[in-house]
Amino acid sequence: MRLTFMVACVVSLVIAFVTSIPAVTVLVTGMAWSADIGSVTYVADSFSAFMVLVINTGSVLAALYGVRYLADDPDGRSLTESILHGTSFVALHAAMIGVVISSDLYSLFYFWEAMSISSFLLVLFDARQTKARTAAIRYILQMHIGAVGILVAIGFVSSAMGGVTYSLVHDYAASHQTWIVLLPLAVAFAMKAGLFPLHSWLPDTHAAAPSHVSGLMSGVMIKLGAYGLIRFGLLTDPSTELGTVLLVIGIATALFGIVNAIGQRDLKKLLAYSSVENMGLIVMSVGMAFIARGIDAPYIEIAAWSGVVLHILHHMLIKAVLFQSAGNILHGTHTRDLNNLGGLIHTMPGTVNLLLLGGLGISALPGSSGFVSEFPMYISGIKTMMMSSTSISMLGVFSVVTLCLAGGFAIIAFTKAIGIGALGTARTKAPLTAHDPHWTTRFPQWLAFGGALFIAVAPGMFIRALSGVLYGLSEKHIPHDLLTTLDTVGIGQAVLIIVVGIVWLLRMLATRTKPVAEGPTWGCGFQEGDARIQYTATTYADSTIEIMSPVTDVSVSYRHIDPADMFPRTRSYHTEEKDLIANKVFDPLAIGVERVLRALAVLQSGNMRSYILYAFVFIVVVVVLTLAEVL
Amino acid sequence: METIFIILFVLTLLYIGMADRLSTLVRILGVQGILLFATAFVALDKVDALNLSFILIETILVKGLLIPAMLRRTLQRNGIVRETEHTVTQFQSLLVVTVIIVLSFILANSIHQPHLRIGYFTASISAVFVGLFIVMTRMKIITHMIGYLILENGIFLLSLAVGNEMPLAVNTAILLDLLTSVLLLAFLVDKVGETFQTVNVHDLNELND
Amino acid sequence: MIALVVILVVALFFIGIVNRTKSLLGGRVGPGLFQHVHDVVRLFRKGAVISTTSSIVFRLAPTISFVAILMACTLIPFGTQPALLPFQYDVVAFAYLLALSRFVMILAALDTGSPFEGMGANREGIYGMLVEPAFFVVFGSLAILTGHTSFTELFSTLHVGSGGVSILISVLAVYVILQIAMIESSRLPIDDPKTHLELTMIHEVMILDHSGFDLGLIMVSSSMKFALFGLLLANFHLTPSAPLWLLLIIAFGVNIVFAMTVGAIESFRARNRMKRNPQFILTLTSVAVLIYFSVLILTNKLVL
Amino acid sequence: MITIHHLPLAVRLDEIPVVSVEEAFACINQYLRVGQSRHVFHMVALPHTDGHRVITVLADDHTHSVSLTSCIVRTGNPVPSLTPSNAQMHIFERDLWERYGLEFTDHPWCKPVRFPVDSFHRKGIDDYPFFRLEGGESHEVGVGPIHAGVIEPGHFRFQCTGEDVVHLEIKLGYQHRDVEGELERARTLQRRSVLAESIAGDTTIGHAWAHAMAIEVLTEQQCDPITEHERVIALELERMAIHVGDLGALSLDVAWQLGSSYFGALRTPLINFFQLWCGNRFGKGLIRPGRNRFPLDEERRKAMRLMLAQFEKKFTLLANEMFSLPSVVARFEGTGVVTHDQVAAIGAVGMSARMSGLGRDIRRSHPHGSYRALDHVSVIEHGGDVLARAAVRRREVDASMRRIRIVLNELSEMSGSDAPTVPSTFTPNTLAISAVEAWRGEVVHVAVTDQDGQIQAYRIKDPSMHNWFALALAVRNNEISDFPICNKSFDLSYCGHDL
Repeated sequence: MRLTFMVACVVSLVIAFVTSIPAVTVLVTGMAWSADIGSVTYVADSFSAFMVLVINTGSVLAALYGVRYLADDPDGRSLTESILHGTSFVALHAAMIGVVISSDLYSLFYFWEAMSISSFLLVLFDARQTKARTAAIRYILQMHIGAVGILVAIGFVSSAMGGVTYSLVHDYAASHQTWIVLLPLAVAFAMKAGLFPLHSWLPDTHAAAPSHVSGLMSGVMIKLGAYGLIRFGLLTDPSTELGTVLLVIGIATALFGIVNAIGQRDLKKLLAYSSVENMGLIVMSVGMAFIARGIDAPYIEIAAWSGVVLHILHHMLIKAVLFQSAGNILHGTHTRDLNNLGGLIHTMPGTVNLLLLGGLGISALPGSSGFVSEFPMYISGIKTMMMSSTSISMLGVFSVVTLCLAGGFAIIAFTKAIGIGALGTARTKAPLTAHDPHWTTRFPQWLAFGGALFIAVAPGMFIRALSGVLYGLSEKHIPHDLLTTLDTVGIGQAVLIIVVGIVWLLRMLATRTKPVAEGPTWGCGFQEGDARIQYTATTYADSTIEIMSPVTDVSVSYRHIDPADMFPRTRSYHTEEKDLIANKVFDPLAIGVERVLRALAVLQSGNMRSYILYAFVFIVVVVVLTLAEVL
Repeated sequence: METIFIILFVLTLLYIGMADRLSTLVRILGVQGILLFATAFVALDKVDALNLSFILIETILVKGLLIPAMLRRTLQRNGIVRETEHTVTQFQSLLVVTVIIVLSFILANSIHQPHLRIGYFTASISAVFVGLFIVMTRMKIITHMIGYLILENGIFLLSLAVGNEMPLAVNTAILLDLLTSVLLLAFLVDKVGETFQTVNVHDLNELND
Repeated sequence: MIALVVILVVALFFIGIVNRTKSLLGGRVGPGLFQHVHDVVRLFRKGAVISTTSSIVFRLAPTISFVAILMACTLIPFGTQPALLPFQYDVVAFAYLLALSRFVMILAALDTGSPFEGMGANREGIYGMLVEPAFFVVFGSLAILTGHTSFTELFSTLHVGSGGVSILISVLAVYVILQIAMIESSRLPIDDPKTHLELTMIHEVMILDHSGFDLGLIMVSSSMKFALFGLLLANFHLTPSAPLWLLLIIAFGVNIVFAMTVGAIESFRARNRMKRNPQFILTLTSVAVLIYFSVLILTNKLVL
Repeated sequence: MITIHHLPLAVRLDEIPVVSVEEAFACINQYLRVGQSRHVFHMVALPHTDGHRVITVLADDHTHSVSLTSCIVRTGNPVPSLTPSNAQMHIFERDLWERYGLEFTDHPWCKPVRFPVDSFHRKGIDDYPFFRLEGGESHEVGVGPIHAGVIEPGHFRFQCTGEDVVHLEIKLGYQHRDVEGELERARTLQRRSVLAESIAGDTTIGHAWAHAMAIEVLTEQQCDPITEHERVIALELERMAIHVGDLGALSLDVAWQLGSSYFGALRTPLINFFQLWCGNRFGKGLIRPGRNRFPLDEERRKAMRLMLAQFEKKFTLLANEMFSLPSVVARFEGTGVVTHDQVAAIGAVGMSARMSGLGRDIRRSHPHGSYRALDHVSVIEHGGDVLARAAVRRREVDASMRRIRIVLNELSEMSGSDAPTVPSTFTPNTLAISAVEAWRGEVVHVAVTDQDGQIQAYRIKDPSMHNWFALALAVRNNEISDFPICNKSFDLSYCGHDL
């Protein structure tokens, strides 16, 4: 197993190396790279080059982690399984690069499908578990619905323009109704990006996939949905209306995602919903950029694009850290259920430290990369608030309120993930026997975290380096005071970290001679303290879920104590978190469709004569309709 | 000056969203009546004595004093203090009221009519919807009444929003308003009083054992 | 720089004045004005008792929280005197530094594995989340009003009664900021620092297991937080034309009035029911939205 | 079953019928089935040749009577439990189970009552079988025995789903001092009286009077009317003092600092009057069997009238403020509701019953001393919530004030006689029952003498015995942060329960 994946890792490294060189060249020189392979042209402009770098970083981090993660895999795998897994990994990496360098809809469709299928195979790794199988099948089904969208777009464009290159798409959009081509494409991209209400595949799939794959999918693959929206949004000369639609969808996704993250007690599902939130923020910012372009507000546009670019980078790195930590925890304790965890910081300090740092980052708190990536979003939001048009100004209010609410909810979600999962005392025996995996599993995590920290203290530097990307997106140069502001933020973050260090040292000095006694946590003097006396993942989320009940779907199975029941017998309390959309919309829909199909099956009598009758009726109907000049 | 009254009026709507004691609701109704008079007084440029006395009677006397007093009497007589039967939590109710105000604002903003005064329009539309919302989500008949009265206030404001040039419309609205108010009053005194008195008798029976 | 000094000085006596006001209204003499300072000094000298359940998070949190508040202090200007570290959109940084302080304290609370601290942590997280929209909408509105986006520039042009600022907006804004200060500092009507009942508190119950130096740091942070909002409120009243000594008097005066208001509120009303708190905090956002609309009207983006 | 009409009563042990266990229990069930006007006063077990003789004392509020029945329960012979049909029996049966090891076959809640280490079964405190919510998704909160405020020790275990309490279980027993045993062993009247006064520190007068009455019937002494009148004043003054103090404590718990300061200050003149009267602020040393040690002379009566006049003015003002302040009322209203049915089922007594419309009041149902002539009207509220409990307190303070004034006027027209001397030996083989409506509810003392005229068993029932369960019910489905005001609104006694 280990060996096969090591080969995959090396191949992935090679791909990364080979593709990164032209990508960096594009970024440095500002000249687009293009190549003809067969009759197909591949183009990488600065934005594609940036995405290539993001894909490469993410894939390499996942590959490095995967090598060690799979080495400790307790289940025996057959050689076929391992080879399939390794090949799929490499295929996914290559397909993702293919997606961003495609310059026509056909190759986009091929790579898009390759990406879906290879990631489907990766998710299937734990196919022995029913849950993983169900999740994987749901995933591939939904992705195919999305791919149909691309096919529809191909149909429209090729029939009208005789070709499907991106420039023809642009011409088509300019001469026809824009939404005809954009809508089916947007369905595909929104599905991949996990945008509300098409996100329902995401949490299950992320939870079911092995951790290096979930990190890769969450950190990189779903970003390609956003890439598609940006790419084709730009191709169709984005209007304020399109921007507003994206903004609203982004807001809905961000808030829905993070509120549901709070409700989860499965650590990986919690992280997955947090990814939904972050995709929402990215799309919201894209919407903001389009709006700014529509009203010709360059400062806002640049700020919004900086937010998008920095957030893609930040989220890729931090999610790798978090998912890999979750992987280590799953490995050590064999459970993802936060209600079974607790006290891990004593048994798995190495993993929990990274979880803590990642939690700080993903909650966008000062001192982390999340703060600098959300900062430009705030700038664009507040600046939009200050625009003269009332309706535009209100959009600014919405985005700012979303950002701060998402930040506040993220604090609850990640204090839950860390505080309940890793701190306190162990709720079951599992965390007590856990121990940190080999240090090499943490190596890619520290690498990713190091990168994130670098962004945190030098955001201005990144923005300068990515000025080509920003220029490609907005066709505008970065205003100087935006850079200064970002530089100041970076310095401020560095100062914050240093001052924390200094105060900590001072504190150590001041308390060096003071006596320190150890004792149990204060339990009001009761002798028998146990793990039951601790908030659980369910009860920690309870208050939030209660006020946010319209957007969550938590079912409680518990028989209430009757008021007349003075001496209740022991009873149990269980909750189940479901996805509101999956449970209340898609599942009933699926059941409905199934019911209709069942009903139609009556027609399928197996009798040859009735089939002939159907055919005859059909022909008659067609003839009548033709005569009536309907068709 | 008008701005202040309008904003104070919208503030009372927010307060309605979060109030859970009936006496508070009644007090807010009184305040709204007085605010309405102030707004009308400022908003209507040319008012003759007849119109002014009309408005005075309608807002201060009926809306500000009479109806709240009647409601308060009903409450006291029946010893109900608290609105307990909500179909939504208070948090959600306040959230909905806020959203109603924001949406009314957007609506008002998207109508381009030279005669329309956006501030009044926002406040009146919000009041209408808040009134409807109260009627929809509360269970007690007396709260329904309060909801209708808030709705009435909204309609009064609506007549101001379009009515600077149309004193006739204002007067008609006021007349209609008066009529409904009187009808409501009659209803309150007769029906509600009756129902609650029987409840009271029932309570007294229970006291004995 | 002056701002930082003012904050530190105000932090010395703020809690003292609140407590003194409460005692006087309750018919008692009460503790001295600087009792709080004595307590902190005493704590700094003491050793600590640390829970065996806890980890490095528990020990590190008070330090990070303190530094976060300290950094927030460097963003606040004093009238026209710029802040120590002013930059565009530092309003965002201000709110997020407070959030950082909250985040680490919540983790420290959960680190002890105590049900009481979990309770406090849970409440703190929700109330902190709900209060943020109000903060941003108010400061966004003020940014629209003045056209500036950093505290330093904002307060160099914005004063109560100065041109264009309606009394109504100032009153509403001051009300919202005052309430935010009360919520962030865990005072009535959200939290009651006095009853010392584990089940009803928020902030106090989160620090139940802290002792010694760390508890001292926490106490310093919480009084600095108060002073921080006190200076924010004072900034509304610092007119640029006045000489420095007058400005100082105004600043301290506003803070003293603020402290006395807090004391009076805590004497004359009861705490909210816990379930009512989210709704109470949401009101602030609603009022902030009204401020925003008024600002739109004032800046003539909207014709009434 | 023997039925007697006046309290306090003394009945010879052999007059109490002894029937079989089944018959006795059927009889009790039959008796209680009549309804809410009947409840259990006490259940006492006396050692018998081959087991225990269990005497049950039942009370009927309508007919002002008390009924007794008894049966022999043999050791090691489990008997059916009465609790499934009458929840109020649970505490008495648990008491018997814990003290003597009597086994009940189907007791649903057979848990220790007052022993930290259960004296008979020798179970440790860690084994207390708390009710649990299984599933690992809810959490527990354990409060006490050391509390944040300066109150007595007791452990409260909440089963919570977030902020909501699903169930509260109260484990007491940290305060057990074996007062009953001490009272049995005491050989002098003085020691007995002092012990009785310290059963519960906040019910000094109530317990002292109940004890004095028990001794008085055992020695067949009659108190003179002045003594009875003075005792009424002392009892009502104690009621006022505690109620005012509790209103202050309630204010403190909802963080209304004005109320807590000024109610606290208002309590002072009341307890200071006790100081003036008997040299102790809680009325210790005032009541002795057969007499009161300190007369309420003309001078003190004058001082009392003056004190009451001043008190009334301030109290009315502050109470009006409290019950009209929206933030306070909003906190009290609908918090910790115990319904009428629940109160009746668990046999709650005193103000914990009266706040939910159950008019259980010894002063009316089984009047003693001067109360017989006073034609008492109980204060009854119907809400069952904290507001109702606060309102009962406020109205009882007013009622007590009126009653004290009436009694004071009557006192000034009476002339005294010499106090009788109480002998230190009692009527042999007798069971004496006395009951007093103390501020919290009925205090019942049962004394049993042996053939030598010495006390062989002394059983005390503080109202807290029943009422703790009402607190547990009040907190169910409430917010956990409302527990402190629920607890304070009942203000139950730990040491009165633990004995």
